[in-house]
Amino acid sequence: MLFLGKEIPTPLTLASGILGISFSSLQRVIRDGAGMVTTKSLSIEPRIGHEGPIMAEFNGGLINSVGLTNPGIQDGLAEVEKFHQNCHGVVIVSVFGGNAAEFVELTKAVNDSSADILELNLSCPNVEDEFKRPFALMPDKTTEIVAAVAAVSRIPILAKLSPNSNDITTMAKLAEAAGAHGLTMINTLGHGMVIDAIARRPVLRNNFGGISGPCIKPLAIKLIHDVYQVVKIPILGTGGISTGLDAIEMMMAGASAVAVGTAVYDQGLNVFKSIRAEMEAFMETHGYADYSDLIGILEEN
Amino acid sequence: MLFLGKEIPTPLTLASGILGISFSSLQRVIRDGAGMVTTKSLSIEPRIGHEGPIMAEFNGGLINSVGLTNPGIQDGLAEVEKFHQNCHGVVIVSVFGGNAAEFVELTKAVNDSSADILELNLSCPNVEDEFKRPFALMPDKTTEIVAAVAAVSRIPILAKLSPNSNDITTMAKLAEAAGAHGLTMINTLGHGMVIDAIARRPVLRNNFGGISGPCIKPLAIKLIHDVYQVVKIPILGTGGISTGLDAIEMMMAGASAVAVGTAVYDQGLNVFKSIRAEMEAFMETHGYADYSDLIGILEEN
Amino acid sequence: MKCDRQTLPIATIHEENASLRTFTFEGKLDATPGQFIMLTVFSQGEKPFSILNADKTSFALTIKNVGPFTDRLFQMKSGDLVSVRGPYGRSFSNNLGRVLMVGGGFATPPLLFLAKRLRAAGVAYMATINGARTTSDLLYVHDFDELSDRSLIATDDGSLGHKGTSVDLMEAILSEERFDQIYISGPEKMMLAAVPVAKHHHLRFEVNLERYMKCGVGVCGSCVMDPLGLILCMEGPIIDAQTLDKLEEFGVSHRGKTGRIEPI
Amino acid sequence: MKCDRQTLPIATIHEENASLRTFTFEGKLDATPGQFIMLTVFSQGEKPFSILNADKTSFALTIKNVGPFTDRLFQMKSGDLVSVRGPYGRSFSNNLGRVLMVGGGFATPPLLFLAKRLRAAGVAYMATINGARTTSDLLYVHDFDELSDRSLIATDDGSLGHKGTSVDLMEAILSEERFDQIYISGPEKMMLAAVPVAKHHHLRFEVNLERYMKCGVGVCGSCVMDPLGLILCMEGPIIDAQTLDKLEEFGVSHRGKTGRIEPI
Ligand SMILES: Cc1cc2nc3c(=O)[nH]c(=O)nc-3n(C[C@H](O)[C@H](O)[C@H](O)COP(=O)(O)OP(=O)(O)OC[C@H]3O[C@@H](n4cnc5c(N)ncnc54)[C@H](O)[C@@H]3O)c2cc1C
Ligand SMILES: Cc1cc2nc3c(=O)[nH]c(=O)nc-3n(C[C@H](O)[C@H](O)[C@H](O)COP(=O)(O)OP(=O)(O)OC[C@H]3O[C@@H](n4cnc5c(N)ncnc54)[C@H](O)[C@@H]3O)c2cc1C
Ligand SMILES: Cc1cc2nc3c(=O)[nH]c(=O)nc-3n(C[C@H](O)[C@H](O)[C@H](O)COP(=O)(O)O)c2cc1C
Ligand SMILES: Cc1cc2nc3c(=O)[nH]c(=O)nc-3n(C[C@H](O)[C@H](O)[C@H](O)COP(=O)(O)O)c2cc1C
Ligand code: FES
Ligand code: FES
Repeated sequence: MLFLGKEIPTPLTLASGILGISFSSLQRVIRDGAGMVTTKSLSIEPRIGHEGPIMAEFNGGLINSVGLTNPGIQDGLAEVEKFHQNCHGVVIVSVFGGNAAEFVELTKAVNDSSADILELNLSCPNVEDEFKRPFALMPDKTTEIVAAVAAVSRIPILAKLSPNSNDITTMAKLAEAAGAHGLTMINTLGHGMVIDAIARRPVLRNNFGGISGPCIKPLAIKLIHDVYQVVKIPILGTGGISTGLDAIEMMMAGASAVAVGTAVYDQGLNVFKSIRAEMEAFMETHGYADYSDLIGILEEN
Repeated sequence: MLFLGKEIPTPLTLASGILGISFSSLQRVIRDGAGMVTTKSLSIEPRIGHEGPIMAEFNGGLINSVGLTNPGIQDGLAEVEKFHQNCHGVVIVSVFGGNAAEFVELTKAVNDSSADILELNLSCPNVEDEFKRPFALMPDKTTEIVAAVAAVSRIPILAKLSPNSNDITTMAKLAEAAGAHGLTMINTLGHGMVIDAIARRPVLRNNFGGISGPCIKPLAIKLIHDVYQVVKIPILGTGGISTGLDAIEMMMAGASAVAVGTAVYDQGLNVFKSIRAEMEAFMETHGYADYSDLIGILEEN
Repeated sequence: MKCDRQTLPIATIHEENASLRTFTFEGKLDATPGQFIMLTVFSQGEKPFSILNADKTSFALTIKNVGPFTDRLFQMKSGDLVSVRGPYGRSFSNNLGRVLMVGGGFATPPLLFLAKRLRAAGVAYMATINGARTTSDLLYVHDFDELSDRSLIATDDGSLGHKGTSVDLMEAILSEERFDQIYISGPEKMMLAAVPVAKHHHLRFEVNLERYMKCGVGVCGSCVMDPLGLILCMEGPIIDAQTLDKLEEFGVSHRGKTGRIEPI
Repeated sequence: MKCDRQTLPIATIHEENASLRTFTFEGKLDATPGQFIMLTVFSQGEKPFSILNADKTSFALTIKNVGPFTDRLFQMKSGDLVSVRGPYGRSFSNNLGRVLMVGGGFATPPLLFLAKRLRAAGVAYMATINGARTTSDLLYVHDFDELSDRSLIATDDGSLGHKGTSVDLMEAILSEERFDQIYISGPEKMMLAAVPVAKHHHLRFEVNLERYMKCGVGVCGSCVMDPLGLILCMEGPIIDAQTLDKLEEFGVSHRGKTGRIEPI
């Protein structure tokens, strides 16, 4: 099938932030069955991110406050070059800037690389102390950044949206109007807090973090369903996918491809092989010829 | 311990909407170990609510779109009278009106009953088609309704808040300023959608519903923690509690009492006995003398 | 996973009479007699139905067309998709002594299911009474006949068997024969008449109750019965004599769609 | 539940030398030698540490004060609460033939753990080499001595045992004796020197690698090693000879706190 003009063997994608720092792990995810991989969000300068614990488990998912640890755009793009030396998978480079000018600078760097698709992380909830509210909650910022990037980018742009927006359909329409070629949704929900009752303290060093995993799937599906009705650009669906059926459901709700994050934590890299096989089995059993036949076919009751 | 001036043997409470239609099931919940029970939200006229399926399960919780099925305030309060004929538990009567005038009418009816505490459901996400956005998302409506009710109510008032508000601390402060004696938080999150991939349809007849259960606990705890910092009135914490430790954590985050909903679905009425015992065991093991010693003792890292 | 659903096509539809049809499905339902499922007709609603039959590969329901949901269902053809969750609730006890079944109207599906299971398990003696208004309303006449040691029929109009009610026949048979257990499933008024008869003979018995059910899993409260706070969807629909004694609502009142108490 | 945490007080603190302390905890850790845990000091951070010892009721870690986290830990007293999750990672193999352990500096905890387990399991012959810069840096001298059939010591300054490195002693012992398996745990430079020696003698061996670890459960990517994309926290820290051969980063580079590649 095609996603943003790229031929991919399966709509299954690695979400940003999971093992997405080195070319070698990205290649491994492709070998394990994914059609596309997303890098960790890259900023202009390297970032250490938050102190650990950066993740805490609860019944239904994870909270994380990685805080955008990354080696910086230059080193990150060097990994993308190494990736492409002997691997044909599609690489989505996720970038994060503190303002529109930084996003433009990042985009220019990506232009000079072999990256296939550019993802704008407008929605990280883990750097609010530093950067205030995520851009994806602010209509004017979303428009400004997407438009500025669209003016310079030589590759397709995905705008990554937040479930914490009160009105994600408006944000989606603004991103589309500003020139985004697709949307990635959703980023983590929250904040959530997991407490250690014995120590009387939050488990995370940063006290709270974004919520991901199976528990956010019904929310992701509802939001994708809503956004699918109002935009024409494709959606990269993410949020709680851990089985082939989850992926199929998300595509029926309107996603053109699907990205997996937290399930890697639950099931290891093997999850790509198993989800891909389950998706293929569903297609076979229920007589769908092509993944594109699934997109948005959900009918409301 | 005391909650809004009522002596209760345990802070454990039945949340609104779970078995809360008949005096007999409310009495049973008290016998099974709860200190307080909340009725289903009552409206002026009886309501059929939505067609089934009204509930769908997913990995981490439930979505529901009951749609405020209830026998109306008159019949509902008759159940409260029957309840008090031979049972000493504290009854929180939840009410739902379409505007401030209806809330006032409901409050007057409650004044003439043996209800102990009044809960204002400002946050039901399942009647948006009928009543538009929940009041708990609208600062002016929240203030208007709480103030109007506070002017007439003869019993303490709890305002029930929504996690879908972008700024729940502001809503909490407004409710407090308008005269609420306490806050109940959180109502269900969302909307969420659960899909039947074979039928290509949402499972719920109403297509989507509010999300409850273990998956919303980290969100509830974070929001309670935030609100606890900015209000002086007590919080009835609810959202994903299914063990004694969950309840303890929520109290440490700032709740003065805790209400249980979805866990009744998972574990049956027995859940009150087990959570109560687990809470008591924790208190014993860790040397807390009184439940009030737990409230808000969480320290950030 | 209490709400684990199966979405599957209707396999066959058998017309029992003008208003009753038996729907079969190819799917596994690990059910015992007396239990029920929640059936979804997409874009319409979801309703409870007793299980007529369930084995490793298929199950069946007999349904009466009484309103919008059942009407929509009666418009469906084999191959159309519906969704089923369950089984839910408690089932009849498994008495392998001398048992009597008393059924009325279209509440007999769980009794036929029970008769099959008890026969297969080697019940000592089984008599069945099947009552309805008229012959065309009688369900499973042939099946009860085949399975029972003695099978009796009553019709209000006398068009088949005894002219009168199944409770008449129940009184008659109890004065003739000894039983260890009675299983009763019929309209509430009929069961209300049958219960004193069973008590009079000091016999163990169980009834199959119906209340408005919306969730089927003990959450919504619509099926609760006073003053026990009995949650019928989980703790019924099969109720024993001791419990029934304390259910003051039996034969008197039930809760409607809004949860309001209404006389029966 | 990969992140299942235990919050518990420090039971005892034993000062091994000026910069190394052994912390014990009363808690259960179902661990095997070579595995590690993630240790949280509240309001400070979380860091990986090898398990020195673990039985049904207690476990221990030996920790060197090298920076802010360990410094804060060294200010804590017994009774102070910390939190531990794990065990994580793969452990050493369980060879009960003739085994040689080669340890350097404060990377010896997993070797002592292994020595105890192999001895208890009836290892045929076990020789251990323990090296450090100077006598006061040597860990567990007495324990290795007790457990081993032959125990050797090397110090850079010659203050105890052989003057030189544990790799010198390794070369020497391999020319004298026959072994089935070598276990190596020390600074990466030391292991880099030891590996060709083991290869030269065509011996099976395993090394204990360290990389920056933040999640410990295969998510954050900080511990990944090129070009295999090996996730050291899950697929290591114990690595066998075949895998090590393909890890071009061994002895060359590692990723720092930002994920940036840095020379070792
Ligand atoms: C445990 C149980 C087992 C049942 N088994 C069978 C069965 O085997 N065959 C069969 O034909 N019917 C059975 N019923 C009744 C069946 O659920 C109703 O006939 C059906 O719901 C009618 O829906 P409707 O929309 O067609 O009619 P409506 O017009 O909605 O209602 C007609 C009548 O059906 C009953 N009813 C409607 N909705 C419900 C509900 N949610 N729960 C309970 N009763 C309801 C009420 O008495 C109502 O007056 C059973 C009910 C219960 C509770
Ligand atoms: C699998 C494994 C097992 C380990 N076992 C032990 C042990 O048994 N005893 C012991 O004293 N130390 C052990 N370490 C090293 C220990 O994690 C570091 O000494 C500790 O993290 C230092 O933290 P700091 O804040 O005190 O020092 P910092 O100033 O933060 O760092 C000092 C040095 O410690 C190392 N380091 C810091 N953070 C990490 C990290 N997150 N992951 C890996 N290395 C880090 C780096 O080399 C760094 O240069 C182990 C490391 C790993 C990966
Ligand atoms: C540990 C972790 C790190 C993440 N880092 C990033 C990131 O750097 N950039 C980003 O856009 N999203 C990041 N995310 C969000 C995921 O890409 C994804 O949108 C979200 O987790 C929902 O999907 P999931 O439920 O499959 O995990 C991160 C998520 C997790 C769990
Ligand atoms: C089936 C169901 C019905 C509910 N009905 C109501 C209601 O009528 N009024 C109300 O204020 N909250 C209602 N709620 C919300 C609960 O009271 C509670 O706030 C929420 O479910 C979070 O708690 P939990 O995770 O323990 O279920 C309902 C929840 C469920 C699951
Ligand atoms: S049908 Fe909902 S509680 Fe029984
Ligand atoms: S430490 Fe995070 S992947 Fe290994």
